[in-house]
Amino acid sequence: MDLALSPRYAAFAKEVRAFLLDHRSQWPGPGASRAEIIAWQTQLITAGYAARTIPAAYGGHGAAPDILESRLIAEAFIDTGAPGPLGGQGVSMLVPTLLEVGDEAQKQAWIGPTLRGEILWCQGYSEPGAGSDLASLTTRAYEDGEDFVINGQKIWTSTAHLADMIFCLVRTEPDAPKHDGISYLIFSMKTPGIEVRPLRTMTGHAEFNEVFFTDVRVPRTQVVGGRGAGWRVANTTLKHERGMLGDPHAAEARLAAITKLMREETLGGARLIDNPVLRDRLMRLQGEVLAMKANGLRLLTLNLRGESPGLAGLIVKLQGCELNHQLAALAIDALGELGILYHDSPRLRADGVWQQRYMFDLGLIIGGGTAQIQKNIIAERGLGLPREPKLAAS
Amino acid sequence: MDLALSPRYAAFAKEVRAFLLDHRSQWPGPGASRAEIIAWQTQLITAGYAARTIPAAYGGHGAAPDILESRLIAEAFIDTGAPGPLGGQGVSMLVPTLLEVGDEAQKQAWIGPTLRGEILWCQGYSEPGAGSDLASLTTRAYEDGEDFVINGQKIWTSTAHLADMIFCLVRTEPDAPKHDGISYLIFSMKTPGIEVRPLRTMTGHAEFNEVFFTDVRVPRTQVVGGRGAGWRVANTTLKHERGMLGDPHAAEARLAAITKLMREETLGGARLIDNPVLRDRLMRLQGEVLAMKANGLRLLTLNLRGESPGLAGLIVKLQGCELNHQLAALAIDALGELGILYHDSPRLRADGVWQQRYMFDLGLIIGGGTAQIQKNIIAERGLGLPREPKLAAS
Amino acid sequence: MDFGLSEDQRLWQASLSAVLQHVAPLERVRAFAAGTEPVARDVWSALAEAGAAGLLVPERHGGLGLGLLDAALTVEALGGQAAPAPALGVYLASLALASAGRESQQARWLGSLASGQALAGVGLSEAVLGGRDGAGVEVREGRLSGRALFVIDSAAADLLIIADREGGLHLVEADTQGVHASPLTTIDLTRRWGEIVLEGARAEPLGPSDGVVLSRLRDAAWTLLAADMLGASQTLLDKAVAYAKERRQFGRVIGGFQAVKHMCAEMAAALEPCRALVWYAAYAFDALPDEASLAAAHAKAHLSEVSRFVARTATEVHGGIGITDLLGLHFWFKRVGVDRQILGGPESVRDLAARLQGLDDQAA
Amino acid sequence: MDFGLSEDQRLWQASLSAVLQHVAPLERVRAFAAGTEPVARDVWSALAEAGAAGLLVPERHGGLGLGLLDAALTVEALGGQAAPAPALGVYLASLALASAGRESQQARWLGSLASGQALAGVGLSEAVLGGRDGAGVEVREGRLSGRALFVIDSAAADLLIIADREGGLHLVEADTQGVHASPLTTIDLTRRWGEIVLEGARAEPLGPSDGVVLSRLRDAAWTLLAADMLGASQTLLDKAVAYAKERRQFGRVIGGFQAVKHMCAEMAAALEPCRALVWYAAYAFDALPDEASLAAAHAKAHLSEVSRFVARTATEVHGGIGITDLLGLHFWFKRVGVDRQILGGPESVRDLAARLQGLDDQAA
Repeated sequence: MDLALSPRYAAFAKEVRAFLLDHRSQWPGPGASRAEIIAWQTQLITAGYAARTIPAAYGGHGAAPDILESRLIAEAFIDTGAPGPLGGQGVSMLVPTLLEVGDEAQKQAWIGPTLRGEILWCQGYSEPGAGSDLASLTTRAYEDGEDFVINGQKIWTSTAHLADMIFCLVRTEPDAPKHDGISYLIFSMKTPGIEVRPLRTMTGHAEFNEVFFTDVRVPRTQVVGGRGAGWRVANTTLKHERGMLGDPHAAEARLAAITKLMREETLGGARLIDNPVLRDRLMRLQGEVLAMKANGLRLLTLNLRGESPGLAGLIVKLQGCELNHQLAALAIDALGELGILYHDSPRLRADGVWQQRYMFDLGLIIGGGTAQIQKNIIAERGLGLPREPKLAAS
Repeated sequence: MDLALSPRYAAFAKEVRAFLLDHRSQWPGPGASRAEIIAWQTQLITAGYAARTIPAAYGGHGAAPDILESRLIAEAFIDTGAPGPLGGQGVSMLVPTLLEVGDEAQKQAWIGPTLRGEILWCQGYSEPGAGSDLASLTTRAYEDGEDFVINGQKIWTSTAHLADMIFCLVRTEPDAPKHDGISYLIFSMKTPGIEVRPLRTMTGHAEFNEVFFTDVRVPRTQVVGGRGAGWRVANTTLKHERGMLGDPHAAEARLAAITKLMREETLGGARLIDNPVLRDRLMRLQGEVLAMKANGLRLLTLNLRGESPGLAGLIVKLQGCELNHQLAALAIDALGELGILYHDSPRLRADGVWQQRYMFDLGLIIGGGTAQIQKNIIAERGLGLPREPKLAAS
Repeated sequence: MDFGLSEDQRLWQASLSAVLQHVAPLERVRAFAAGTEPVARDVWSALAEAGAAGLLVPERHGGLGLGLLDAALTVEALGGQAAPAPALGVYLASLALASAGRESQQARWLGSLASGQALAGVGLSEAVLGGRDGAGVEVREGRLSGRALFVIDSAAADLLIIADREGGLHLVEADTQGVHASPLTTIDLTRRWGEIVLEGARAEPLGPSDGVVLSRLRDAAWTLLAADMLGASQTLLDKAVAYAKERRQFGRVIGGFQAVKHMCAEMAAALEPCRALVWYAAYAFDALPDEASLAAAHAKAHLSEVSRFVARTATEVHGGIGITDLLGLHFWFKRVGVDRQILGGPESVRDLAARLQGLDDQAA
Repeated sequence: MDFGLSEDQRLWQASLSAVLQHVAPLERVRAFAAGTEPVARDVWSALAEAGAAGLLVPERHGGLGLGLLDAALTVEALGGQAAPAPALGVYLASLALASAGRESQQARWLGSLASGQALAGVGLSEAVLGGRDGAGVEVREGRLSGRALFVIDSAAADLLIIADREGGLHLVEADTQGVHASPLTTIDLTRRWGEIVLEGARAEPLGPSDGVVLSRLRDAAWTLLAADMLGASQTLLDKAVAYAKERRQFGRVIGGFQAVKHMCAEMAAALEPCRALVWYAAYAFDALPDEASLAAAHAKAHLSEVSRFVARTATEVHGGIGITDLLGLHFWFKRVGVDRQILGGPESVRDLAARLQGLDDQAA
């Protein structure tokens, strides 16, 4: 066990930091134009700090995969405060999927522009009647000449109002068993017949959308991974999504922010941190953050060694989301009456971010596999307990 | 809403207290003989403070049922410290069962001596393979002439080593559906072929026993409620048992004892009560105790009014047992290192009662319907959610 | 000995429920939350007509002269409907005036509070919890100066009951010179909270300045906030159970999954004793003076904990739809979120509960 | 950058596990718990032969000169087996002697600790937590007087490491005049704790009396207690999962009921990050001096909370049989119960963690 970096990696980490700091003038700020964002992303790809391991032929940097390099790059962005490489569902979910199961024409057409930020994507998976039970989706696509014609509704499509394109699960074989009748389609959000309605949540913001399809025509060539293979294709990408939630860096940053808040705010003349009951909760959460951070280091090492992460990986989403939620809860409780202010209220602290997170995090606990589904996964895959039993026909 | 007593009941309460205090010289102490205990119990029955509503013909006092009178009697025993009327599974479970489904000869033979304490009973329900799923019990009784011949094993028979008699569930119809093949038998613990083995638990004490039956012969007339009707008969009594656990008086007494402990004990010169984190836990539990106490008053009133207790009754076992366990946990934590001492250790506080309760209460959470079974009951009977589904044959 | 609601109280609950379903359905709640009305006059008028406004006003002043339990049942119903109604301010002001007001003060205000025409704001926060952001009110020569935060129902108030830093209470007319009110917007848009700036505003003292009236108002406020949480939590549980019976996934209603069943059972098990606790606190306020403050504190703190658990769990039972605006579940979620913090989160209130019993370190 | 066990460490775990299964099966644990042996000589000899006794003793004194992580892995295995072994005392004494002992002290003791011949008791309780029942040790003219409670592994100790009230450490030979040892019996009968009465007993100071050695020993003890809880909790979880796969009720294995599945999943989710936390604390002890105390405190406090949850839940999964002596599950239940309280329950340790970061009120 050794948390120190070897000289080669230490030099690499230094090099990334230096590059980012040297190019500070090109960092796109909050109001940056799309052109500026694309320019910065293109720079990052060239330097190898974005799309690092994606083949150059498809617009990536083409380096060999190296998990530790990737981690050092990510840390350099966090430490320097440089705007990170473009994320989003196109980069994180569609690109890996195309690399794995797309045909050559699809790879050529979509990966490069997606990586550079020229095309923004949204994901059309969930439906009002198909959440945890995604395979029961009912958005239909019937064949008509060279096209599929799509009718139905998607929900939780977070960037639908901004996206150029969508990757979408539709039922093309209504008579097949439910997992076999699904296809994975990609098409433009400008196709006639698509309506996007913002879906407002309890935070007061529309973080998601509903997307309605009425006779939307999509060429049959736009299927990825083969007709009827959509369930398998989607599971390739869902795997990627589950790894994204529960980053211990975020929890560490929250903990630091709450500690600062509790040192600075007072009630009745006493600092909040001097309230022993609140301080004990802070310490308890610090212990959990430290545990998740150490677990993250362990996972990184398992990855580096090519060993299976096992339970240490399966529990990250459940524990990480809950921890973030508990951190927000402590911040609200420490703020006391101020912890309920919201919107543009006078005396609002930290722009209401804790109130917003407390609510939004509940969505994260539910989304991407509810806590109950996560527990099923841990029990079945991690502990080998029986799968949910088949029910008798009733 | 009025917690005051009407003049009639206030007078009654006073009368009970006066009787108990006037007879202080006859209270059986810790080392009392069985004869003294029976004498006191007989006095109580005569006065109407034990077996109050059981017909005089069967050895009871024969008063009309009055829930508030019963409550006032119970409180008078607690307040005066007088030794309570005999409890145990004979009085609390067998007697109500016989009254409901026993035949006249059985009532005449068993109720009176049981009430007076002349016969002690134990309960033979659970088996190693039949706990939550009690109906799957396998202790067999086959017919042989005028007798049943019993073979099998019971567990959790708490007073088996002291009991004169047992009421016991056995399978008399092995081919009937599992709920229909059971009979409720009563017989002497001195019958040849019965072996009682103490069952030691984590507390270090043998609070329970295992009982083994080898060719135990019991006359067929000893069936209560009809052959094959044992499941229905047993459910009559289980109903009584579930009401017994989770008494808020016990929780109140525990809370007071912990508060006293925390005021008296010190660590590093400071009183434990001055530790704000422990004090906050104490206050939190005080709130829960108060809620359960108020819920108890509500239940009493619902009973008095003849209304259905509904959820307020269904949740008592789950919440009450958990609350008691949490109270013990706080006591242990407040004691710190002293909270792990046990057995006859020097420096042991309160005879180790908190350590013992912390462990024993876990048994109560599990026993008499595990917490999981309780939640099923609350969800199904209280909230109308679906019953556990039938499984497909696998 | 009877610890349950009277026939009158049950009838009152039923008629209140009918009124609320008619006058404050979810669409009305939504409209109020989305708009800028300082008060939902229509809702309060309907409630006042039914008798809700004058519950705590003595009969000789045109009210019903009932007890805090009746007010708690009413607030419970309001919480259950997430109704926009300025009941807390009216009830607390009625109590303050009835118990500590001079005859002239009572004559001036109680009748119009009972009829629903007058509304009241009540500011106790700094006196109960301590001040922040320089807030707190001082008395100089009978005039008030300073700042009161989180004043209950201040948005459309005609009179204000304000506690000073020493615990004395004051009656201030809202349109008096030197009184400036501005809104504090919270997550819960079904009710309005405000900040009152006082600049030498004319005020009348309300009762002696020994803190007794303040304690009574605090106890009543804690109990009523607990009642609001009780009603809102019961609705959250009811909605979760109803949804679990209806929503299908994997070929069955989700209420058939043991995990969902147990989430519902845990909510019910935690919430059901809360009903009796709120009753007890309200009853104690009027009938058991020695226990009243402690019971109120525990009702407030315990309901805060249970409601947070219920709000979160009910949302989880709903899955994704629970966090959207579509079903409006969040109105109740936020309602209990605000009730929890106003006049002290559970940690603060439990600390006060310990002090009430002499269990704090100072009492060593 | 590598945060995982080395090949050597994995081999060590495997051989340790083999030794323990052979020398300390459940029957041996039962026999030790039921009897009055001060120490299970057979168990410790076998472990010493495998190299466990000298893990922290420098090579020049006949040990292996390894780090706290190796000791933590060993203690984890002992906890996993509920093994009766006086490892904590030996490891803490080895650390104290190796880091702060004079050459002569090292020469006298380290070799026999490493060979398993000598055993050590360590008393830090009053210096870390404060005293009670008049306990606490004073130094006068180089001699110790007073009383140390909850001395680790004192029952068969040859040497004692005792902290005085000021935080200085002392080496006392157990058979010196003025040293009286008596047992303190805890719920956990697989290990022995004691009370040492000192009446002007001759002692040698161990390192400077500035509290630095005490802090190091405390950090090591917290980490090793956390490792013991990790091992014991993992066994509790494993046993619960195995039982859930085997026990049938209502015609199916109980592990098929979602409630039971989720109880197991919750245990695993809580426990799995604890493994990395214990590794981190042990690694930090040797490699990250700035983080060591905080990591040790959190390992101790967090494992205490998680272990209580796991112990309770694993017992519940077992149903009634879990509370009996039949399966012996209670040995692990009690083991974590004791580890939790020794040298500070989680509340105390978190309070110290806050102080370590200057977050206490004194630092305002």
